Amino acid sequence: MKQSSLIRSGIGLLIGLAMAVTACGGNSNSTSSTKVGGILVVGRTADIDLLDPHKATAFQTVQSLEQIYDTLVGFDSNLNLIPRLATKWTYSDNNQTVTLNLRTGVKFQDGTPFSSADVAATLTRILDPKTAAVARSNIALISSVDTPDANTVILHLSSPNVAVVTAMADDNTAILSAKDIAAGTVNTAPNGTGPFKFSKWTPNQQLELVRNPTYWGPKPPLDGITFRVIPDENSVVSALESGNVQLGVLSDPLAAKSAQAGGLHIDKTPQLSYHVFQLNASRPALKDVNVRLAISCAIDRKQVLDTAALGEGAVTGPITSPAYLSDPNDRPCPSRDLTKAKAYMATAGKSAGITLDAIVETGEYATAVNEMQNVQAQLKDINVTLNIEILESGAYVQRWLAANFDAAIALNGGRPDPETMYGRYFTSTGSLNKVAAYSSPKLDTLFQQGRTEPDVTKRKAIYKQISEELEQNAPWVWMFTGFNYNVETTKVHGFTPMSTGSLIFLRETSLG
Amino acid sequence: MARRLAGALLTLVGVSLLVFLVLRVIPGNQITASLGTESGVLTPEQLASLRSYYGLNQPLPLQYLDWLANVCTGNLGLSLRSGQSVSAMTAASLPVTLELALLATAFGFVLGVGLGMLSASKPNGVRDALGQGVGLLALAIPSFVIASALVSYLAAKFGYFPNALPYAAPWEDPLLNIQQLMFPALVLGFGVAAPVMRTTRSAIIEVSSLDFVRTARGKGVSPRQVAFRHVLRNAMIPIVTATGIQFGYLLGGAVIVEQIFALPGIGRQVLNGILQREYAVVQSSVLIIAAAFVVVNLLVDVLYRQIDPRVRAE
Amino acid sequence: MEPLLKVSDLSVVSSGREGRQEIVRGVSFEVREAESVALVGESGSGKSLTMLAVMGLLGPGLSSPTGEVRFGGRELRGMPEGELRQLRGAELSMIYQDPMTSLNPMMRIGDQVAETLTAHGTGESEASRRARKELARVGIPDPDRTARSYPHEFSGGMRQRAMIATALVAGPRLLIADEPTTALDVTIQQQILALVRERQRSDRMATIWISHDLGVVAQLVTRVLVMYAGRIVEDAPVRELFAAPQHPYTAALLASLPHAGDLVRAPLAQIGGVPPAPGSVPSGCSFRPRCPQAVEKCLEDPALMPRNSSLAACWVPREEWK
Amino acid sequence: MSEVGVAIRLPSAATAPTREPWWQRLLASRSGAVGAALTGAVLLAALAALAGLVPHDPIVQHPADRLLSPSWTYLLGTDQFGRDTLARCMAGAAASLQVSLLAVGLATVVGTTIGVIAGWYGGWIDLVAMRLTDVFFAFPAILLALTVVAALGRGWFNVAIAIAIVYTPIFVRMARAPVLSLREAQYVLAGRLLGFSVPRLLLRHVLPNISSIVIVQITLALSWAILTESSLSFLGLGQPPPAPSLGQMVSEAKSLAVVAPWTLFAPALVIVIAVVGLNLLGDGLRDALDPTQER
Repeated sequence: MKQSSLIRSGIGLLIGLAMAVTACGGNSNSTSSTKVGGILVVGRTADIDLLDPHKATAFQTVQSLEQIYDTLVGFDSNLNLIPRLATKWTYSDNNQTVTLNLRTGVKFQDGTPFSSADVAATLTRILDPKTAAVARSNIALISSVDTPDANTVILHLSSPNVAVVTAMADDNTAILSAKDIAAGTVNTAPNGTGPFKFSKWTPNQQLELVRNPTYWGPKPPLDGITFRVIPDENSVVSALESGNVQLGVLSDPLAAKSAQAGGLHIDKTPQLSYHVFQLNASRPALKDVNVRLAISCAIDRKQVLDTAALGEGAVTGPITSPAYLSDPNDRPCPSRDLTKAKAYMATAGKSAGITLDAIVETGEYATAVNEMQNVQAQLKDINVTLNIEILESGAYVQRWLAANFDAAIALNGGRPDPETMYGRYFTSTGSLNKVAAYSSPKLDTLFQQGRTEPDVTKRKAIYKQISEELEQNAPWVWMFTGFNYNVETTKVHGFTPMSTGSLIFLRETSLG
Repeated sequence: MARRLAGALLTLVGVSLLVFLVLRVIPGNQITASLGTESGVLTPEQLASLRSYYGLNQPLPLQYLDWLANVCTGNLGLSLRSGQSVSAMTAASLPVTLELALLATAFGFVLGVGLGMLSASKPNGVRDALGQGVGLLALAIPSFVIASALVSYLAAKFGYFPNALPYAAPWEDPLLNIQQLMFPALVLGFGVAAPVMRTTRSAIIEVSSLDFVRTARGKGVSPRQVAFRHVLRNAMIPIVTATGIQFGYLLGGAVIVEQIFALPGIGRQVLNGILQREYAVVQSSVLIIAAAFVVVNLLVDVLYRQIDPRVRAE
Repeated sequence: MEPLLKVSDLSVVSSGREGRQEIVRGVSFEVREAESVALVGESGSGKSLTMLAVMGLLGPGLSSPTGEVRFGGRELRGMPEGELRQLRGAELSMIYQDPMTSLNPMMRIGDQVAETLTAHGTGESEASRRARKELARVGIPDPDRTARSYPHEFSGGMRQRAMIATALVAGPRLLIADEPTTALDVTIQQQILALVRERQRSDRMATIWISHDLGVVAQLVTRVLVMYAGRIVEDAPVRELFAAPQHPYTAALLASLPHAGDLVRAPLAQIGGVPPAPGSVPSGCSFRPRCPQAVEKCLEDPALMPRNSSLAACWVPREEWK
Repeated sequence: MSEVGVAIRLPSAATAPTREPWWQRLLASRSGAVGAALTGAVLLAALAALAGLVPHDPIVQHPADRLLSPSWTYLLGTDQFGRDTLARCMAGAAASLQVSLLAVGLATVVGTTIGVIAGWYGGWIDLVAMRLTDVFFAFPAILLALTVVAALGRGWFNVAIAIAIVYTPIFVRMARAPVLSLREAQYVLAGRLLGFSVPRLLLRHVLPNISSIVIVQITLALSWAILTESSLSFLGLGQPPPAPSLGQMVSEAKSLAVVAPWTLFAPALVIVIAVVGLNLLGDGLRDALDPTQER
C-alpha cells in the first residue's frame, strides 16, 4: 500500500474538518448579548411541571406561578404579613372567625372582575379532598366560608387558630376565578390577578410571561419574564456569563462559587429550609434519649457545613422562620464535645457502639451525600457506625414517608410560621409525626398554645420553649441552612431576594 | 426484506415489554415523585383518587395492553404532570436528538476515517501511534468532562454560550441552530470517532494486503485513486456498520450532553420521565428511540446493498 | 542494441518478525524486445518476488536493497515514484495467479479495464470505448454487458480474461505473467495460454512467464531461466534446456515430468529433500545437499558459467556427470 | 463501540515458522507493549490499594487539610473532606476495575455462550437470541443501566449487573458471527463426520478460533465499562460513597473544577490511562493471537 497516498488523503480530511469548525466559530459573538427589550430571562435547572397553583410542589413551579396569581396576603422582605387581595383581616369570636376585607377594582387577566365569590370558590376547591391540593392540611380547620357582600369574606374555623391567615400567604392558596374553576381550565389556561400574564410555555425549554396591563398594583418595569430551563448548574453560570440569561437561580454552593469567579453579582440569602440529620426515636437503638444526645454532641455542625457545602451556609437551630429564629448555641453541646458524648453513651450503656442504617437522597440537591459522608466520619469517633444507603429521590421519599430508616439526612422545607413548619411533625396528632418519631405531652400543649396565642411576643416565648424541648430531646440533629443563590448580571436593578427563595420582587425589578 | 421488517417489529414489542416491566419495578410512583415528602399528608381517599387519576389501580397486564393499544393508534399517552401529550413532546424533542446524533456521527465519521487512514498508512509506525493515540484519547475522556470544560471555558473566556438561548430549529434560525449544535456534536463526535477510527484502521490494513490493490498499483493508478476507489471502497462495509451502531447509541446516549448544553432532546425527556416516574412519557419515548434505532439499522442494511454489489445480487 | 529489460544482482529481503531474511539472493537476467522468456522454479524459490521487485510492487515488510533494473534504456530503481507509475500499465504490465482476488469486487469490470488508460491520461469515454474493444479481443462474449457487470458474476476463466484485458489494453512492451493459469482447470488453461501467445505475436510484446511447471511454458517461450533458493541456476534456450540441461537441478526437474510417450507406469522420479527455507540456505551451491553430482568444489558459491549456448551455476560440467 | 462485522479470516494453510509464545509476540508489538504497560500500571495501583499500600487512608477525613493543592505530603492534593486524592485514585481504580471485571466477565460468559449456541444450532434458538439482543441493543444503553440501578438500588454489584446487561448482547452478536461461518468450515465438518460430540467440537474447534476476537472484545468492553460506570456516577447512580470509584470521583470533582482542579484531573487521567491501555492491549492481543497475522 503506497504510504504517501494514504497520508495525504488522511490529513486532507482532517484539515478540511478543522477549517469547517473554525469557520463557524468565527462569527460567534454576534448573538451573545441579544437582550430583547425589557424581557428578563431567568435561568434555572428545572422546568415548571404543571400550571395548577394548588397542586404545585416543585420549587421552580411555585416560583413561576406566584408571578401570575395573587394570594390574599403576602410577605415583605422581612417575612412580615402584608395585604394583597385582602386589604384588612380581623380575628373574632375567640379566634374562631376571620373577617377579610377584599381589595376593590381588581380584574383577572381575562378581564372578569375579582370578587368574594372567587375567594370562596378557591378555598372550597382547596378544601375538597378530590383536588388533592397541597395546602389543604394547612387550612383544613376552615369549616365554612361566607360571602356577605362582593368585598367581604368570613372564615369559620373548627378550632381557634391565629396561623390560618399566614397560611393564606402560601402560593398554594393562590386565588383563582370561580369561572375558571367551574370550566376546569386551571391547568391549561392560567388566569390570575398577578403582575404578569401567561404567554407561552415550551415544556423542557422555557415559560414566557408578559406584563399584565390591568394589574391592580404599581406597573412592573419589566415588559416580561422568561423562565429558561438549563439543567446543569454550571451551565446556568455560563449562560449568565454569556449575558443570554440575566438572573440565575442556583442551589449548588460549588456552582455559586464558580459564579463569583465570573464577576457576577451574587445574592446569598439564608434559606428557610434546613439540613437535618433525622434520628428515628421509635427504633430500639435510638429509643434512649442519651444515645440521641450523644450523637447530637458528637457532630460538629460547622465541619459538616464546611466540607459538604464549602461553608456556604449557616449553622442553625430547629426553627428557621426569621421572626422565631432559634439560637443555634442553645443546645446541650453548642460545639462538638466528645467527652460529653461518650459520657451520654456510657449512661445509655452503649459505649461499645451502635450501628444505624442511614438513608440519603441523591439528585435533588447536591450536598446531601457529602453531608452523610462527613457525619459518618464524625460519628465513628463515638463508635456509632452508619451504613449509608443512597436512594434515588423516588425511592428515598417512599422510605422517608414510611419512617423506614434508623437515621436520614434530609433537607426539609421551612415556613415563615413555625406552626405550619413543625405542627405536623412534633405533635402526637401531626400527619408526619410517624416520620419525626417523637412527640411529648409537653410539646403537644406548647404547640396548642402557639397555635392559639395571638400576641406575637408571647408566641415567640412559646416557640423558644419548643426549640429548647427539641434540642434537649434531640429527635433530630439540626445542622445548617444553606443559601438561596440569585445570581444577577450587572444589568439587573431593584431585585430583592427572599429567604423563601421567592421571586415575588421581580415585579419591582428593571433591566438596563 | 419483509423478514427483516417482521424482525424489527418483534424487537419493538420486546422493547415495549421490557421498558414497561422495568418501570414497574422501580420503587416510588408518580404520586411520591410529584408530591415528594408532601404526599405523606394525603388522606387515604385522596391517595385512592390520585391512584386512579394516574391509572395505577388497574392490574398490570391491563395497563400494558391499553398502553400498547393506544400506541398503535398513535396516542402515545399523556404526561400527567405537564398535561402535554407525549406525541407532542416527542415531536419536539426527537428532531433535536436526531439532528444532534446526525451531526455528531457525520463529524465522528469524517474524523474517524481520517484518523483511521492516517494510522493505517504506516502500521505500527509513528503515524499509527499518533492516529490511535488521538482516537483513544477522545474515547477515554468522559464526555461530560469535555462538555462541561468546553461550556465553562467558552462562556468565561468569550461570553459565548448560544445554548443559553432557546433552542432554534434549523428551519427557524439555521445560523443559531448550527451554533447551538456544533459544540455538543463535536463532543459526541469524539465518542463516535474512536470506534470508527479503530474499525477503519483494521479494515484498511486488511484490504490493503489484498491482491486487487496490488493489481491497481500495477496498472499505474495514482495512490490517491488507489486509496479511495479501491481500498476505502472495500473497507466501507465494516466502517458503515461501526458508524451505524454509533448513531444508534447516540439516540439514547446523548442524555448527558443534552443536560449540559440544555438541549431539549429525547434523552433528557426520558431521564426526566424516569426521575418523575412519568410512566407514559418513559415508555413511549423509549419505544420511539428503539424504533429510530431499528430504522437506522434497516437504513444501514440498505446502505450495504448500495455499497456491495455482491450483496445486491442476492 | 540494449535489451528491453536488463536486471542485474537484484535481491529481495523480508524484515518480518523473524528478522531479516534474504529471499532473492542476487538475480541477473535480460529480456530482449518481443522475446518471451520463462522463469521456472519450485514455489518458495522467490520467482514471483523477483518480478514484483522489478515492478516496484513489493508489499510492506519486503524490500529490495541491491540490484539494478534497466527497462527501455532507463534505470527504474532510482526513478521517482511518479515517473515509475507512468511506466506501469503502459510500458510494462503484469497479470497474476488468482483471478478470484485480483479484481476489485466493488468495481465494474469495464471501469477496471478502462482505469489502466485513464491512469495514463486517456479521457473517460475514449477509455471505456477502448476497454470494450479490448474485452472483445480477449475473447469475452457480449463485452457491453460484461463491462457493466461485477467480477463475482463471472467464472475464473472469464475473470482471468478480464485481468489480461486490463494488462494489455494500453499495449505494454513487456508483460509479466505470474502463473496466470495455475488456478484454472486445464481446458481453460490452454485457451488463456493460446490467447496470450497470439497477443505476443500480434503486438510484438515481450513476455516473462513465471511458472512452477516446465511442461506448460515449454511451448510458449524461446528461453528458460531456472530458479532455485533465490538464485538463477540455469539460463538456456528452451530446446537446449530440454535436450541437455546443464544444471543437475534442471535435469532433476525434467526427469520428474511425465512424458506423453511414457508407456511404462513407473513412478515419476522425485528429488529428495525439500528446498531450503529462506533463512537457512546452505553455503556454497544451495542445491548441494540434494545434488547427485555434488563434489568438493561445490562448497564454493558457483556463479553462472557459460556451457555451450546456455549459462549454468554449477562447477561440474554435464559431461562429467555420473 | 465494537468491531462487529470485521471480515473473519480463517487461518490459511501457510506453514508458519515455529512461533514464540503469544505473550512474547505481544510485548514485541508496539501497541501490545504500551497497552500492557499502561494497563499493568493501573492494575498495580489497584492491587496496591487493596493490599493497603496507600499513602493515606482513602476514606478517613482530615477536615483541617481540606482542598490542599498537590504537595509532598499529599502528592495529588486533597478533596473537600481532606481525603488524599492519590489514595482515592488507587482505591477508585480498584473499585472501577472490580465493577468492570465482574460486568465484562458476566457479559463474556453469558454473551459468548448464547452467541455460540445461537450460531451453531440456528433455527428458532438463533431467532429468539437475535431478537432478544436486538431488544437490548435498541434499548438506549445509559437508560437501561439507569433503570436497572434505580430498580436494584446502588452498590457496586448492581452497577456491575447493569453494565453486564448492557454488554451481553454485544458479546452474543460478536460470538455468533464467526460461528456461523465456522460451522461450514471443512475442518469442523470433518470433526462432525468423525462423530465428535457437539460440546467437544464447540470447545476444541470453535472456541479457539473465536478466542482472539473474544479477547479483543473483552479489552474493548472493559474500557467501555469503566466509562459507563463514570457516566452512571455523573447521573448520581454510581457506587455509594465513601468508598471511591473513578467515575464517582470525576463526577463529584466536576463542580470543584474551578476551586480544586486536581481533584478532577487525577481520576480523569487514571480513566484515560486505563481505557487507552486496555484498547492498545486489545490490539496487541489480537495481533499476537491471530495465527494469520504474518506481519
